[in-house]
Amino acid sequence: MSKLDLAYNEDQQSIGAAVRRFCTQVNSEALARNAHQPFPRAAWEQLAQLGAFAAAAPEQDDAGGAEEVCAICEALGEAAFPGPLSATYIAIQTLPEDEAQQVISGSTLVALRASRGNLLPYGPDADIVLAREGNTVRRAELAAEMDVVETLGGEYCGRATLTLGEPLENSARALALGDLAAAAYLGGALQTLLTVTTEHAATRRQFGKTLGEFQAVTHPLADCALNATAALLLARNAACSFDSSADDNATLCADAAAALLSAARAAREGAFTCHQVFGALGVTLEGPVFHFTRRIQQVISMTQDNLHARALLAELGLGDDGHDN
Amino acid sequence: MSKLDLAYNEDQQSIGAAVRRFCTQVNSEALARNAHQPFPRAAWEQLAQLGAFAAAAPEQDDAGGAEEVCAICEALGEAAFPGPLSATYIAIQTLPEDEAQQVISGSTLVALRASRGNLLPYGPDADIVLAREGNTVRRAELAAEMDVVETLGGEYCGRATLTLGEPLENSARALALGDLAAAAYLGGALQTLLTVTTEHAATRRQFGKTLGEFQAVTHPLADCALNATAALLLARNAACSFDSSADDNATLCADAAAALLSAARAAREGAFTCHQVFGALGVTLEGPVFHFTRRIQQVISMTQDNLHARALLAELGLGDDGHDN
Amino acid sequence: MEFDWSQQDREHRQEVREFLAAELPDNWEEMSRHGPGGDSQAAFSRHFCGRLAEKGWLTQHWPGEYGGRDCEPWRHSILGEEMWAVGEPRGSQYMNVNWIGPSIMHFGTEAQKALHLPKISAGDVLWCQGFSEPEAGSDLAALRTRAEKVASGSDEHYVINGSKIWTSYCNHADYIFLLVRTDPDSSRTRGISVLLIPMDTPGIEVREIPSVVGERYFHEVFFTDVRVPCDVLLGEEHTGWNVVTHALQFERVGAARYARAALTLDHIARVAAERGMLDDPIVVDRLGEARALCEAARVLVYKVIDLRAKGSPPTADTQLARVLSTNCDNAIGRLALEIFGPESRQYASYADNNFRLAMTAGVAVGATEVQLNLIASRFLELPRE
Amino acid sequence: MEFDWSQQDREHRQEVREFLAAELPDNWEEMSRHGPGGDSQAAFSRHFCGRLAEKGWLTQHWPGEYGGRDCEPWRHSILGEEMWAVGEPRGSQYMNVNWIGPSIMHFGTEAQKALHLPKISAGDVLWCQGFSEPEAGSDLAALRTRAEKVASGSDEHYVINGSKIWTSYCNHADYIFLLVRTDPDSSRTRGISVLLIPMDTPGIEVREIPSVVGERYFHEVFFTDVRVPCDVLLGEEHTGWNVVTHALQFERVGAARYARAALTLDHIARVAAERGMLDDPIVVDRLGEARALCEAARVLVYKVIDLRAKGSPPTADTQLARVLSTNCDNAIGRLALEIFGPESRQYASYADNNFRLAMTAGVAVGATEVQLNLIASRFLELPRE
Repeated sequence: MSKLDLAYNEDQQSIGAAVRRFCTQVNSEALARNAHQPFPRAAWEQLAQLGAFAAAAPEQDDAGGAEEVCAICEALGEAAFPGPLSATYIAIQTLPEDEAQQVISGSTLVALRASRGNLLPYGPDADIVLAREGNTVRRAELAAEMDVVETLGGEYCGRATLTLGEPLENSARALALGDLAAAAYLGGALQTLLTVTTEHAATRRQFGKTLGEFQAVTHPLADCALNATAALLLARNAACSFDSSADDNATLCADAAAALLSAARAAREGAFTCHQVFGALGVTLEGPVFHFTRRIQQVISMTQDNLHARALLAELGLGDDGHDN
Repeated sequence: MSKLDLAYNEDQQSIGAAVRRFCTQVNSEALARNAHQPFPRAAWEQLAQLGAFAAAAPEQDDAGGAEEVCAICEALGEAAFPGPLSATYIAIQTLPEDEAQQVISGSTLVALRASRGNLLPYGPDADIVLAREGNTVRRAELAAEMDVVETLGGEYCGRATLTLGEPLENSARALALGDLAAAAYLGGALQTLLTVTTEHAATRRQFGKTLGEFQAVTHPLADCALNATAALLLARNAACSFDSSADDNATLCADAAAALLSAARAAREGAFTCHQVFGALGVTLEGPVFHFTRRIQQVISMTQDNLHARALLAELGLGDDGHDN
Repeated sequence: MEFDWSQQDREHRQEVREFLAAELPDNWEEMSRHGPGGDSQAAFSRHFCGRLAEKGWLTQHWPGEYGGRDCEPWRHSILGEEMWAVGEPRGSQYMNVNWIGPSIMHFGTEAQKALHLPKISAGDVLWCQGFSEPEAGSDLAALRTRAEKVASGSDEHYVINGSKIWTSYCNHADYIFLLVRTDPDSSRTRGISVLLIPMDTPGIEVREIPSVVGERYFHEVFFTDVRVPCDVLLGEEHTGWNVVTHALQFERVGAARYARAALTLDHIARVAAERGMLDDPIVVDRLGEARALCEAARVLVYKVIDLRAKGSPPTADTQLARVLSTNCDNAIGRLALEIFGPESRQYASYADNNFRLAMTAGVAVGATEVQLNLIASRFLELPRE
Repeated sequence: MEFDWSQQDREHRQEVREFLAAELPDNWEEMSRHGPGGDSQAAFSRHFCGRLAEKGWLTQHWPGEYGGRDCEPWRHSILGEEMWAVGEPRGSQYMNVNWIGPSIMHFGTEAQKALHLPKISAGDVLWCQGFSEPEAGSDLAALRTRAEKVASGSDEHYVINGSKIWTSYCNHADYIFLLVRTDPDSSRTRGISVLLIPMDTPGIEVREIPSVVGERYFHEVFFTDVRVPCDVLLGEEHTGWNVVTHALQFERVGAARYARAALTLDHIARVAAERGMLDDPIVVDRLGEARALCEAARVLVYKVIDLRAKGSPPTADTQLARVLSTNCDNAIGRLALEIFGPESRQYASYADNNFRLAMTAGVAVGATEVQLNLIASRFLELPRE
């Protein structure tokens, strides 16, 4: 009998619930709203103590694996909790065990440079810098001092010229984990955004009706719902691939790529839809959605490259998969 | 006092009206529906006798110029009249006078290969074959016999390997004329499609209302209307540029490119919208819109390349404009 | 969370593929270019489904008492994916096994079950569905075709008058699953019934509507004083809306369109690779996006099958899956044009599929809008308009 | 058909550019990063508009009798394009010259004209518009702010209570163009009036709403027993809907947003070129598409100005232009993210504009939906919902 069941099991539900409680306790909403402030290391270490990063420890019997990572990131996304999540999971999978342990404990913070550009989200606070190049991850040293950069929307980044080291072990598999974590995070964030927006649409009246009675509002929201649902399922699907395969096979990379591409598209279009519904209220700093859409923009912006599409074609045996890039 | 007025003058209105009468007389609807049949040369020659092609004769005092071409193509598009319109105008601008006269008279039919691929719309009936390469036009000889190809949707084409000659004079300017002619044609076709669809939406009832009371129908139609209007204005704007400049300057090429890109996008999205509204009726052979959308697809498919975008950047002095391609 | 096919299911997929390789004739691509309703494919389907029945696969997901093998829905979905991927050699009989048979099992009398289910299980009967009407497209509940109960002596008959449109497969069909209004004073969803009627009943006339979607795809069916015995009624009289709602829950994800779409996309990608186009990042991007969309549709459909396998009542996930499958068709239909430019009109014509997808994307739309309304009201719980 | 600027108009554009080069301070980019409502820009606008007035350009399209030069609309549109392209150094005074002044000319009493028009012409008065309310966003006609006529002795006053929201520029404004309900028993578009009120009237309180759109962009304005003489009424009492409809016809194309969008796009294209990205066909495609969209917006706005120059009554073209301008903003807002990836968040931040465009695209939307409804009913003549 086949098991094609993407519901979380009890353990996964339980860590998800723990993360949700944690987010409430540390007031993740305030953290997300203050994204221009220095990084909240205390909260990050608390999150680590919950086991949020240990889930990804390779070759550890009690690690929950990618499925647990997926449940954790979905919950963090729902709360727009800030921090270099994908970078952290990638580091845990690629760094030597002693360093990985520091990352797992939350005491070492990792910044990852995407495959394009030179920006490092949370870079000024980072202890370790990694860089993605095609489908490899490399350790990076600062060739010059890091500039603190205030990015659009107010989240802060570093910018630095990097000297790259050798590719790290297990890179492709680690990147797949990072991608599915980002996909789950985006899916979670979009779910909250959608819930908030749907409530607004159901109650706000204009032209003698609630907004939720206008097809110009409901159809985009319905699209958002189905895209968010599919993105989350694809993230879970990629997590199953990760946990059931020992190596960085083409299917794993393609599954992670499908999840991330779907989540990024869903979140991009969904954020736009929700801003449409909220109008001016959406761009007020104290309003109900801006701290979510800003987080979404940051995560999406790190995914803008050709690599995911290439991974999907590589599974068909077509093109190259970016290894040689 | 500036003249920024894109209304047709009396002469232009008058040739447009003549073309519309002609299209009714020759039953252009039937011609468009039978696009898989051999080319209707008799109707083509009649169109030539109306002066539809003479408008583009270079250095001729009584030629109406690009503005008249624009009015003619808009009217032909409204009727989905088939035939290699852009190819014809391009040939008239680039071929030596004696050959151009044959084209103007309608007795010589021209097929143009687009910048990509190897298909020649109306190729099997053509007397002269030209090929677009970047921003140049070249005369082409068949390197092997032409295959007759039934393309998707039923319009027929030729396919042949071509041997290309030297670039022809006045290429860039001729291509700008061809592009604005295609833009006007697409704009005209879209106008008719929109009119037919709007009438349907205003009368067809579902779920106790007319379709035209659902925002899911009206908003896409309104988008279609504004895109079609803008595309037609841009085609006219490009025509003004053509008529007021003697050479193939960057502004002319950019104006023609803006018109074609806008018209292609408007027509692609608009055709989709209209099919949405018509449902199954839209894909019946005897139905009200399929012969239009098929023509639109053919014209659009010839424009799918990077050249127009490059022309727009070239006007800013950025990138190359495709001349060296 | 587990997401993998069992060893037996993998083996079944492999068996099905080998079976297809052996059974499909050499000219299958040509034979199937007009889709499941085409003449040659309809004829072939009687032979092919008979062979599937011999293998025990045609209705393997049905209960044993009705000629099935009590397999779980996953097993049947494998068959569906493989069938759609090659262009559905079951012809219109995919409807029989997906929802017509199950509806008869659920609502039928013993006599109806005895009459219809063995034929369906044997793979030698063609059905069509008579739902849409000229004045009721996606708005099914507006239907007007009338079945009047008329007494003649001690006997009662239905006399049917009206017409159906956009009916697929009916030129070859033996039976029609027909939606009629039995209560003339009713409106909308009340007073509707389902009748199971032989297509050779006098007074039924079929007229093809030529279309770009393939030969024999659309028809009008006219009913003029068609007289049928009352025992063709499926379920309770006037409650046909329940029957059809039940049936459509199955129909809506029964056809593995995403499998077909994904295969078409793979074909396009292969052509692009052959032509050296994968150096162009635009082409790579567009193909990757479309493939992610196919995966999204697949995983949503799987969720629905999972719910069904677990015996869950229907949820709005069915609508999500349906809309995303349509989006997928649309995207792939546009893709060929975008990446091949002029050439798309010839060489992307893999079994004529792209163009049909591109030009007919809108067909499903009435439907798509209805689905979006349902998602808004059921899934998001927004007020109904 | 003629489509070219006259020699004089070209010269005027050149003069304006030279003027801007001379007048804008070195730190103008910094000064203007919060948009026309920012503190420094508001202060600068009083100086700058004074200089424009000295040149005779500020209200050159107004009739001579009101301090203008009877120039045609084209001349004024050149000024608008050049101003928007650099970030609108007129600050909020662009509203004064585009529609507040013209509304006073059209509907005002002689006393009102004498009071307001010279100040506007001189470039030394700031206005804001009090339209939206918490319960009436795009649905202006739902407004509730109440102005009650109260007699005190032989005198009559209005007493205003209520609040406005999303009001731009009002922290620096001298006057507010205020929409109120004067007939308490009226609903929708009837019983509304326009009052022209000094912002320093007791009982008016302004509170800023912090936003990402720039400093001092959004405010709430509260009116508590605000007492004003009846001569602040513009036009007939209870017919304010006519006044505002007239005013918005001007407002809707008055701001040359497409000029700003096009300049932002040019900047993005230049950055892309500097970074060698124009070898990437995706980047080229996206830039080309966006540029075509700007051209489309421009030509639609020109059509509206052409109609105005010819004295045509307002047509639905105004709505077409407005929606396309918004689409243009949206497209460019998304573009930077798409082509620069992570870097977009910093180096595409040309005067903070992209991000604002990207994140605030939705702001105009209530408006966009209203515009699309108007296009459907007026331009396509579809039935109203």
